[in-house]
Amino acid sequence: MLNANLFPYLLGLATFLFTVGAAGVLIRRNPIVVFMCIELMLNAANVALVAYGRFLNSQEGQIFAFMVIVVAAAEVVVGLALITQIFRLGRELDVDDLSEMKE
Amino acid sequence: MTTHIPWLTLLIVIPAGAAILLQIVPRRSTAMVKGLTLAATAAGAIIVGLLLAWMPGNKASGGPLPLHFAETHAWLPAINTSYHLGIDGVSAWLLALNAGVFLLGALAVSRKSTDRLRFYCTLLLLTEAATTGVLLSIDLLLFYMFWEGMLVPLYVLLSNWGGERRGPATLKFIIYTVAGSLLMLVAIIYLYIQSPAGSFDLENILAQPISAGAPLVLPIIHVATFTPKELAFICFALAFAIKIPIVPFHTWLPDLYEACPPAVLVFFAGIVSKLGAYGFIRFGLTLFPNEMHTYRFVLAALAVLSIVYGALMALSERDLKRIVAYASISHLGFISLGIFSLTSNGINGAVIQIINHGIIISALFLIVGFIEARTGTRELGELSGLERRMPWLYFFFLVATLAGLGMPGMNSFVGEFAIMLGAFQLNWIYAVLAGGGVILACWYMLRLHQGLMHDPLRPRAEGVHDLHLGEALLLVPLVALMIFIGLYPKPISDVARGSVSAYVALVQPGTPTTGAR
Amino acid sequence: MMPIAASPVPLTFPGGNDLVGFLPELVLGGAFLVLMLLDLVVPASRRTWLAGFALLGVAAAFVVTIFCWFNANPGRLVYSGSFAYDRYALFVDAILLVSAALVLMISPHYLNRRGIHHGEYYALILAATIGMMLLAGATSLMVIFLAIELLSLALYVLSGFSRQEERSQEAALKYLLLGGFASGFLLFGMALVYGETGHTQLAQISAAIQGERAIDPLLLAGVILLFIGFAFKVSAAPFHSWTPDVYQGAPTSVTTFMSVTTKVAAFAALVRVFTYTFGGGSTNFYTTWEPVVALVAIASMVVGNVAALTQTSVKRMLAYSGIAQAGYILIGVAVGAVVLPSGQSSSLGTIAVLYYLAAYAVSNIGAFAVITVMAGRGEDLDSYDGLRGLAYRRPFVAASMALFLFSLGGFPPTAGFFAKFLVFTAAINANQTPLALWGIATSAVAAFYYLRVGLLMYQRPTGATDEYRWSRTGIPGSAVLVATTAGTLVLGVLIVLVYTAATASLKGLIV
Amino acid sequence: MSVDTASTLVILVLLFPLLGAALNGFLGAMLGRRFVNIAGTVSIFASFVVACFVLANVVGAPAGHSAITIRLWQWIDLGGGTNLSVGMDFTLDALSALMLMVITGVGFLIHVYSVGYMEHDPGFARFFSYMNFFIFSMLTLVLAADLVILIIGWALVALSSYLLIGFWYDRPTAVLAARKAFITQVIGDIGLVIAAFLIVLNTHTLSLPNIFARTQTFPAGGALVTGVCVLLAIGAFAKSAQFPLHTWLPDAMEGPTPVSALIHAATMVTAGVYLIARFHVLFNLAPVAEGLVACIGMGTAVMAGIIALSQIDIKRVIAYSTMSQIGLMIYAVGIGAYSAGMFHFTIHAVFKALLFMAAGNVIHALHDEQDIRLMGGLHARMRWTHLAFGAGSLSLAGFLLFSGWFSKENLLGFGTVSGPGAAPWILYVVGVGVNVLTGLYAFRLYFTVFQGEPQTARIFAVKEAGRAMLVPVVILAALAVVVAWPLEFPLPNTLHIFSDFLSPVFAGSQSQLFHEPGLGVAAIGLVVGSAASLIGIGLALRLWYEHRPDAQLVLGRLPRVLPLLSYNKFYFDEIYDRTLVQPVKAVARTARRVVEPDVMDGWVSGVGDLLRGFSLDLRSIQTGLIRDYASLFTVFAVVLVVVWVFIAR
Repeated sequence: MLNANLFPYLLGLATFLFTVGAAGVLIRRNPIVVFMCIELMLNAANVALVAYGRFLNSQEGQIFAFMVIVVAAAEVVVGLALITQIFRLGRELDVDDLSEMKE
Repeated sequence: MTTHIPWLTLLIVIPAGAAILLQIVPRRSTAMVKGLTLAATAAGAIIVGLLLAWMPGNKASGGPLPLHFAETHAWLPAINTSYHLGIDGVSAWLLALNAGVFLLGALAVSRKSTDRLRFYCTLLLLTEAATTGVLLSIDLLLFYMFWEGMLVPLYVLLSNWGGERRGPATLKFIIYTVAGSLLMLVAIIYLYIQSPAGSFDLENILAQPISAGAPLVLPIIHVATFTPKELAFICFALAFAIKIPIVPFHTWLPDLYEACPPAVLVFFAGIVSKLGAYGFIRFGLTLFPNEMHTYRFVLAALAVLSIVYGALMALSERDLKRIVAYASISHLGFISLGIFSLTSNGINGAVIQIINHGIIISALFLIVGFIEARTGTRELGELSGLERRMPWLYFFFLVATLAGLGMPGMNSFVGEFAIMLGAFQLNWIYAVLAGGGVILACWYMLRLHQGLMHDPLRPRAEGVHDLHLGEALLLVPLVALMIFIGLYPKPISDVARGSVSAYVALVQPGTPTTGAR
Repeated sequence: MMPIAASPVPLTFPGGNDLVGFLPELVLGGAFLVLMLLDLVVPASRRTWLAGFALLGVAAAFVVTIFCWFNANPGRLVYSGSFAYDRYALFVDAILLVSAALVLMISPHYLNRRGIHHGEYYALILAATIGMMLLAGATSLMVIFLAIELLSLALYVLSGFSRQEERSQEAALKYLLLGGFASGFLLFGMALVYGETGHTQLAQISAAIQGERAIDPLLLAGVILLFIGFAFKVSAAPFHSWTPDVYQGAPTSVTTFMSVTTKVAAFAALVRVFTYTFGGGSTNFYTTWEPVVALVAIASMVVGNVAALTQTSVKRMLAYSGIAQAGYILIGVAVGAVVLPSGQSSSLGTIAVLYYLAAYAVSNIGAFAVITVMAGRGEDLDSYDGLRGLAYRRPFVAASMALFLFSLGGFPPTAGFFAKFLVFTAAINANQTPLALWGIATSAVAAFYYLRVGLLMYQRPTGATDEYRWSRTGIPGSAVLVATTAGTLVLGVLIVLVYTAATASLKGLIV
Repeated sequence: MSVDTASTLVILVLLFPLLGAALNGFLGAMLGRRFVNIAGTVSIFASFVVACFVLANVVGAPAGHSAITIRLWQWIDLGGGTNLSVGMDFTLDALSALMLMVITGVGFLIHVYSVGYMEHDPGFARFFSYMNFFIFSMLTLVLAADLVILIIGWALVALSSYLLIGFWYDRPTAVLAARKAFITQVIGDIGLVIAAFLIVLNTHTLSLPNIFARTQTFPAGGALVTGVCVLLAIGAFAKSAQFPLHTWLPDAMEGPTPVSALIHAATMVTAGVYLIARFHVLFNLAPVAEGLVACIGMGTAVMAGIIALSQIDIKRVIAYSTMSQIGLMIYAVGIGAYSAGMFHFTIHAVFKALLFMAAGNVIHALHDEQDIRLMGGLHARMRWTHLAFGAGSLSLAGFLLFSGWFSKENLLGFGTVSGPGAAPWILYVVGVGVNVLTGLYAFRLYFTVFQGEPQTARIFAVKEAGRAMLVPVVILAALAVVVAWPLEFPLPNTLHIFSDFLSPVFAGSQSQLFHEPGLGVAAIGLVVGSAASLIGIGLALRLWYEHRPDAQLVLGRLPRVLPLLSYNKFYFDEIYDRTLVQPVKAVARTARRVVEPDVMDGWVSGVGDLLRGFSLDLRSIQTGLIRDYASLFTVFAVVLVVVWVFIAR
């Protein structure tokens, strides 16, 4: 049995992961890494969901988390496909390079 | 026989229907296009004529403002807005002017072949439908629909035909107008929310007065400002003032009139600018009597400013069209002054003057158009001595000029005399300043007329020929009206007087209503 | 001003009836699967058939929707309260299906000209539509998340559908990365809301909120994050940055589709979640988040309209205009359902939202359809110069385009006018006159850039060789233009039709 | 006389000239010179005949019923009371009958004269159309029984005067003169209009009989009535070329000579006298206004007389003499001697028309030469014209037993006693001085033009004018000698047919300034006045006929400034140009160059630029970089959350 007063730390962890993910998106330039950071954000949310579910004694959190995992997987599929396609077009993998359209 | 047929709806439907019908007329057969357009406008004119004839016999609806031939159908019951049409002594004459100028516009176009004639006629008819709707609507929302919807065909019209600077001028006009009318929209919604009747219908709103509400207090400095109702009034006033236009909201007008082809100006200058004045009478006086009364001196001062400022600009401009445009601003100042005097004299005069100005300005723009078409220039400095070459044009132009400068015996004298009398009742200083405007008017009109017609003939005007019969026929009715109204203005005032006194009674309780006489 | 809860409905779960709950989605789903298979057998030269079939599917779904409309009164929750079977959802479904149908009609010609006519296009369109319809009906945070992701994934691919074109790819990746980033916030918000209320179903969340008086900071944070997620989807400022680039880069037909349908679906959910769930709770909770919505609304109206002033690409201009429109609709969301000082409650705001969505769908699809249909063989019809002189070569197309612009600008007698009018009325009605005034001011600005485009169309063509070569309209194209034109006018004059439908749809709205 | 006869007469008298104007205007060019000549003259003659009927009717009417007012139609009706209500009303009484006679009578002769004068001018049809139209307008003015209608007539005569001054429209000077005249008239009109406002707001009517019947609303001598009278006087001054609105008249000489004779001598310019006489009831209530009018009249008389002394354009000299004579009339009506003023108006119409037409003969004979320094010695070559001109000059100078003598001495006679204090006496002395001046300038003109040596060779080729131009001149010459004899003698209790004829009009009320002089005083005044005229003529004889050095010396001793002022017309044109015209033009220019673009349009474009700048800023934020977008997103997300969770809550 987990200790109830552990909960704040779990939530803190989730927030920390989320922040790290967001920071990564803002900093990193390689689309694949950016992608991983997004996954990190989603999973931070998962942590929160699961933790809440655990402490509220409701399954919904965990079900939700599973769904998120599935969705994340799907997103990765699409994402990687796109990235390879762009790579095929002969652009190097740098999100800052994708700024033909602006203003 | 007048009751069963929805005459007012017909007035809107006929031009709109004709516009749709035009689309199935083959583009090439210009004769049919012209014919259909003329028929539609003429039909409208005839109906208006009948209505004017029937009005004295027709029994007016009860309520604060007596309406004739009223029609009411549910439109969007959920928010209490209805398709409610009706006319009174004032709008009846504006309708007449409206039908007249559009008929004239149709004639004017069918004289010379405009390019893309069918498109042009379609837009002309749509504009007529919209302006007619503005004059007929009693329901505020319906009124706004037409008021703003009018801009759609006008925009296309103005952006398609005219001088090379028409694009920016059109945009300026539309943006200016839209800014004003959107404010009016907010005010309309406010009235709808505030009115105990919870309705957009003017009659219902007037039935139960709207409380002015407590003055709004500025947050930090705690200064009491306007009441919400006053703010609503200001919104309305802005919308109308921009449309008229009253100085300093006028700058769209000269640019637009300069870029606008004369055939369009005939009905644009003829009716559109009058709608602002009409709005002040129909909605300003009825919805905001107290506010109008409170701010009458300010408004009248602005009107006088337009009179004098427009005159000065007309005096210093060199481009014929711009001169006429500023002259028009000055004249519209007179109309506004009459309304803001809040006296029976002033408002009656304003109504008469609205019609006169429609006639005069159309004639002047036609004449300027003829001259430009012949000499290929609009520079006052490049022309002179045309009287020798075109005596008939000279005659028509002379009459129009005299009418334009308020010559006693001509139509505009009637209106300006009554208006100045009203202004004098408000405060003598306004009448005196307006008198100064008259002197300036006579100065710039003579400068225009003599500059073109007199002095030795310039080589540029050597080859010009006098008016064709068709061109003359456009001017004859206008000139005839200028003289006739000057000699016998009674018919106009007889129809308008009753309604006007009703309005005055709203604005200045205690004044004897003279409608009964 | 006291937010009102929608009339609670007795929840019964006789499992069989649940399928009826999303019959339209099922029909469309079936069509989607068959389409995937058909794509394998239909020869490349006959891909237009796929469009036809997809259209059939949509039509069928539409018929089913109509049928459900009469059946779904009063509405009820299905699938253990995670999905709503009510007229509100069906109303939105109808808008979505019509939009999808219109887009499907104009797509084949365009795709052919652009040489990107692949079968999966139609499948993806249907998939996205399904996701949107689900979003419209979703009453559980999970379903909302799933629906959003479903439609987003489809749209990511569609945006990058022109594989050889860098712009398209760039748009897709931008959309994907930023979309994922946003859904991160959305999800975290959901997690917090779930955590603080203990439920993922809106009805129970609403009930939980109603209980408590003081506002839980984490819950509030969650709600705001949730709203931010939605704001991204409806491309409301300041979360709009992706919109212009994606709209510009994506193939025009796709832009047409997503510019309208995403907004419609997202707003449908936004209303359900905020106006009726969070708004359905305690007064002070509504009054706490309402300013956020109002703020974002004002930001969108200002940013969208002002930024559009100086654009030179039609697609970007329309993108910014879309941002502005989102702002106007958000006004409606902010004042969605209120209790007046007089005591009686008014859901004028929500009606305004629904009306606005319908009007926006018609006009915006129309405007984009013109660009899609007119697009030549070479590059997209994107720059303003491409429109110069259109009125002389294609008078009717130009006229309809002008009409759409007028509608987007909010001029009567078009749909756009009444949309704005209702929104402003709702705002003033809810004693939020400043919101209306912001709307007014920005609308005046908007008139400028819409009409400027109009002026270009009415400029005399120079006859120069570099003049843009518009393609022929084609029958489906003209049909779409006629339909949208008619719709714009009808919604502008005979408002009573849509207005009553919208009102009716709110009667049985449940969360 | 019955209403029906009255209306018939009014309609007819107005209709004929209008018909003539329309015919000549629209068809004249087509139908040719002969037709135009006939139509132009006959129409006026016809209305002259009608005028005679009117006169007969008025004279024949039983005492007390000589005045009648008829309404042709209701012009406008805004409800009565302070709200405008005006009828197309006309009145027939002794005054209007007199005016009718003079206008149509003299008018007819001048039309006949014009047939000859314009025989070589291509614009003859236009000319006769305008002339007939003028007669119509003038008749409207004098018949009007409603202030608004009177204003209409008032403005219509201004219009026809404008048209005729600018008749030769390709002469820039003529065009400018026309504009100047018209604008001055409009200034006067504004005066009338505002007077009308004051009247209608106080008496609740604009119909003249009713106004005069309701004078109780005007407290006698009060500010209100004084204001009304001053405003009316402004109108009168503009029309009658009195100081300070006099500068247009000399320029008006740009028009053809018959025009000067008819409009700017005989009829229109004297309308001011008529107006004040017509409104005598009000003026009698406002002594202050009356005094003002009298002073300005006399002042103008002197000023114009001085200017006339040094002008070199034959027509301008006569024009200034007109101004001076009208000054005397205005003075007369100012001091309440209405019938005396009207009498001088009548006689003046005759001899001034005569002078102008005779001068016209000269100008015509010299092919449009108007500079008197280039004339001289014409008496031998233009005998008839010379005799006529002489008769006219004698009449003008008020030589014993010439018509002018009767009217002018009669007029000055009242000056001997009218009014309280010393002011009247000063005015009287000045009036006598005007007599001297009149003699001087009248005969300076006569001697320089007709006597002495021809100044150019052209003179020797001169021929007498043709019959059409001569007959009217001779007729008028005869009249100028004898017309006054049977009408009035400038001594009380003698012959007073004229004033008796007008007495019903003026009997109603009397000015406080007015006193009937006793026989003795009148006699002395008569002697003094006649002597003054003789002195003037004598001086002129010595100066410009005998060219005596002593007289030259007399003039030489005068301060140098006097001839300078006289020659430059007291610099009024320059002053007005500097103080009125140029400033207005400058303001207008500033409005166009500065106010319109920078102020009126400035704020509009200002808003536009502001938005444009903002828009560009927003675009610059849109960098196209995913990471920037994400950062924006994050920043705002954090701000929202933080603000709401930690502050707003």
